[in-house]
Amino acid sequence: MKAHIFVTLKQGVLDPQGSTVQRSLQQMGYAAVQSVRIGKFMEVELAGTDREAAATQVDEMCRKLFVNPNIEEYRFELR
Amino acid sequence: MKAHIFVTLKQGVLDPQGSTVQRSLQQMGYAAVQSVRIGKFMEVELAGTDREAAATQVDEMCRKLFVNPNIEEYRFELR
Amino acid sequence: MPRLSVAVVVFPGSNCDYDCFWAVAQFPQCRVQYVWHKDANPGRFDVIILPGGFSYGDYLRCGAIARFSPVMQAIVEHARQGRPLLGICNGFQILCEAGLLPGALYRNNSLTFICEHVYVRAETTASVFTRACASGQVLNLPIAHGEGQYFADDATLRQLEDGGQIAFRYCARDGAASAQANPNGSRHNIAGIFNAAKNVLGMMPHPERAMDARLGSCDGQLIFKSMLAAVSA
Amino acid sequence: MVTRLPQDPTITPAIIAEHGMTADEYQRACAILGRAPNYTELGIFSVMWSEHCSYKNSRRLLRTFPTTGPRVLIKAGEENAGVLDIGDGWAVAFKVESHNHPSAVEPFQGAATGVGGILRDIFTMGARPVINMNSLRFGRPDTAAVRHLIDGVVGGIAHYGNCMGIPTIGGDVYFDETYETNCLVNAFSLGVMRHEELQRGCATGVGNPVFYVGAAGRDGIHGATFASTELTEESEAKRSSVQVADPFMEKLLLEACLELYKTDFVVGIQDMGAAGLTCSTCETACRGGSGIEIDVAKVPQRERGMVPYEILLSESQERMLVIVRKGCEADVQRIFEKWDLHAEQIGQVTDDGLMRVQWNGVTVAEIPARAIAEDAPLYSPPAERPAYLKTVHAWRLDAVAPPHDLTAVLTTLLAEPTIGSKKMIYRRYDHMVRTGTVVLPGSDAAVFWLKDADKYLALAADCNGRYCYRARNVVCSGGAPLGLTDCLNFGNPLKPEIYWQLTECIAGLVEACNAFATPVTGGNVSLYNESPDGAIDPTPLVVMVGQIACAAHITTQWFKHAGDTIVLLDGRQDDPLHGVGGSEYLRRTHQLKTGTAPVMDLAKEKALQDCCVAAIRQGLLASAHDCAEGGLAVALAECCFTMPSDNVR
Repeated sequence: MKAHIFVTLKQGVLDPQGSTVQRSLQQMGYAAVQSVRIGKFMEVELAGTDREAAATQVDEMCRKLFVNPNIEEYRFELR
Repeated sequence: MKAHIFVTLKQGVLDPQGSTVQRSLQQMGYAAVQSVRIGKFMEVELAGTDREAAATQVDEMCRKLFVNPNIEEYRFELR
Repeated sequence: MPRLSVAVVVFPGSNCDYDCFWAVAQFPQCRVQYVWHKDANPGRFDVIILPGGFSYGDYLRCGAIARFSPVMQAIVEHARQGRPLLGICNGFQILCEAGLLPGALYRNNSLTFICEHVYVRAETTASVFTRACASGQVLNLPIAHGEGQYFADDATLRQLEDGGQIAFRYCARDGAASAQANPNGSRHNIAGIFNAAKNVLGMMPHPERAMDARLGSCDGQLIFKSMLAAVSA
Repeated sequence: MVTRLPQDPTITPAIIAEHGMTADEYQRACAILGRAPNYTELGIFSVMWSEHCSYKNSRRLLRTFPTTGPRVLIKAGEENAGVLDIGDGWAVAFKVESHNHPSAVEPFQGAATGVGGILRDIFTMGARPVINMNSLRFGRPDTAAVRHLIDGVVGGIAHYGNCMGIPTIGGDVYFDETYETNCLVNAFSLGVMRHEELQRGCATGVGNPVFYVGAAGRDGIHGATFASTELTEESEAKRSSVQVADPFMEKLLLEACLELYKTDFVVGIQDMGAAGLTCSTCETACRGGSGIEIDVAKVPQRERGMVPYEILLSESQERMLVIVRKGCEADVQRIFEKWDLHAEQIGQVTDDGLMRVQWNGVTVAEIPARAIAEDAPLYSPPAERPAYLKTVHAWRLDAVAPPHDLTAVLTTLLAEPTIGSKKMIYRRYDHMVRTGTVVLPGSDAAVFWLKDADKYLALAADCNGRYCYRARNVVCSGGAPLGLTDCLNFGNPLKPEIYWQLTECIAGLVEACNAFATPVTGGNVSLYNESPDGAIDPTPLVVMVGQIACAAHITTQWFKHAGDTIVLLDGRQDDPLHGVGGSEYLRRTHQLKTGTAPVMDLAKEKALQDCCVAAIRQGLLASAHDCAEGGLAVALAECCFTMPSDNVR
């Protein structure tokens, strides 16, 4: 079973990488770009097929390791 | 309109970050974890509603700026 | 006079452990030793130092993985008992990740690694680590980091300011904590903070690299002198 | 008896050519084997006899370098890096290597893996790397493409050095059109050790187990200058020539090896760089005068379904081959496990002089180790004086009007990226870790304090594509040259004018080394540096290592006190072009790359340098600076404004 985890900076936390990329896109002529935020995308492969157990484990991994609650938030999908 | 872009390392390209995180998860007792691959996740906000035009622009941005073609591949969704 | 026991913790990827060891070893009253991160009960120490480096390659987030090392339990206990615990650069990041200090360090707003001498202002002398400084003294200390931008939400920042928990602020040579003097975008120019009890200090500048005139500054000695004087008092 | 694997393609002239081998070279391989090679053996011969590994077009010239001297403990070519004595039982191992082509393809990873590779050459000798430097060449930073290349290369070097905790304390960067599409990334490292900690890359002691540390992947197989036809669709699809650097893994490897060296469990050790496992096995067997037998099925693999051909030629990063004393297997395993590293026994030392490779009970390769490691074909292609030199030497000073506004010329030169401050680059390198950098980047030479040995080293890396001499920088910092390592970056050696350039440059270096009694301790040759419109300018980079007797002799380039007297030591010959030939002034103000370079009278130069060091040792000099690019005016300007205290924010 595969878990797709998305970790992004919380609102209110400045995203230096995102704002730099946004500026360069606008300089490259992509005027339609209004904002860019960059985060982490993780693919975790888990043995077993019990979606219940997998969801709890992935949530635990996020809170314990993948996410720093001061500056980040997360969501995940099981495939 | 929002574009969600996923940039990941190509198969066969070493992912030192993924393998280190995988080992640590296993040491933390998450034996079910078989592999971890870590990539970038980007949220780009675009003015306008023409999905056609947006898709071409986002694809161009990926090829020109977001992705290192030597080692990375990408996919995106328009929301 | 009993010798003071100082531990320098080594994580896989630490690289300033050698420099911290050398800095402490210059004080004859100290007995300094390395402690391996897999050692769950390293014993009692008067002072523990978490050195700079790239623990676990700084993968995921700086210090994110190190905080799960077996030695961390003993470090948390050391702090709980009120003994001095100093986290430098990556060590500061580990202390935040472990919840021993509030807030987080993340990517410099310039997006690049910066290694240079900067000035920082000692905000209070009422602490184990800064009692040998004059109030508001400006220290010349080097920084070397890519993820040194300190962030905390407004409520935490207010608590830090009101509780006198800010140890150092980036400033100009004359002591003014200006935006121009801020190398990485840290909120309130914060370069180092204490916990509430002021026995845990996390700082991004490297005092262990400013112990000898040959290296450009001796201001780092003040921090080690303060710490050792407080412990042996 | 060597068998042919079912999926091995039959060897045809086309496949031989694809492996970069000529028909003669193939015949030579058959003669060594006494039979035709199978496919795996062909792969081994082709990578061991590639230009990159065998130096077949330059080895005869390299042999003319002076490589001996009172301080030389390990000579150039003997081991992975040369080693010099610095007194009181201390020694240093140092070397420079190029990673030009990978960096042009993928700047960040190419440069990072270049640093990783040179570090392994140092700690495989038993030394702890304590100093990194680099020499970079780019096109003009006026285009986004070049700026992206610069950012990637500098970022990769910073990433690897900073993560390893090794200070990058100096180097040089040039910007010239000739490097527009062929950048140069030369990485230097120096390590320090006690004499008794020296390690050798040789397999001795029949029966001693051979350990493989790290894991093999399919990366870099194309990197070994050959292609191969479809083996399995899985391998072809996944094979990528870009190697990803893992400095965190190498830091663990470094600390584990240094811990290993404190024991007597290790008989020999070699890092796996170019040609990976193949090169490390046959070279260690050759040096040990022994044979080696390995089973590649036991090699830890990062990808599924790898065949012997791929495992032997993989250039994955961060791997070592360790020859262990029989009976100490468990002890060695324990040390690597402490550092979370995977060490697997894959074979043992034999005495039949053969490199034998097994795979699931079948022998897939059996080659005389000494022959393949040392008997590569050597060539001396024809050399011919380049036509352009006629016009260069015919150039006269009066071909250009003397400048009317000298100040404008000076400011343009100071604004030149090649001459201007490199702070925005070295600021990204941690140049202070290990608390030994007593002269920070920005002066003539970097000076590093080896605290444990209480000794001072002065190091300078430089090469002006038009002419170069490095001893001066070391001397200006108060040091006396000990030895040098070089990286010769040239075009295609099969072009007569390029081979002439290589021959002349080496002859010049030999003459200078002899005049200064400074041995060459090793280095690297990078050929085929070409762009669509021809070869790069000849770029023989030299990194000079010197020793400063005591802290009091450390001298920097900036003026110290108002009222001091300024003296010019001038050893130049009577040069009709007054040093303007091939100068940066001519290049930037008149867009001319011409005029004979100043002729150096080596005896005078030696006298000049001895005079400078003597003055420093008698405490007469407050500062010393060498006149290089931009000449006297730029040198004086630099003496005025490079004082570091201005650098603090």
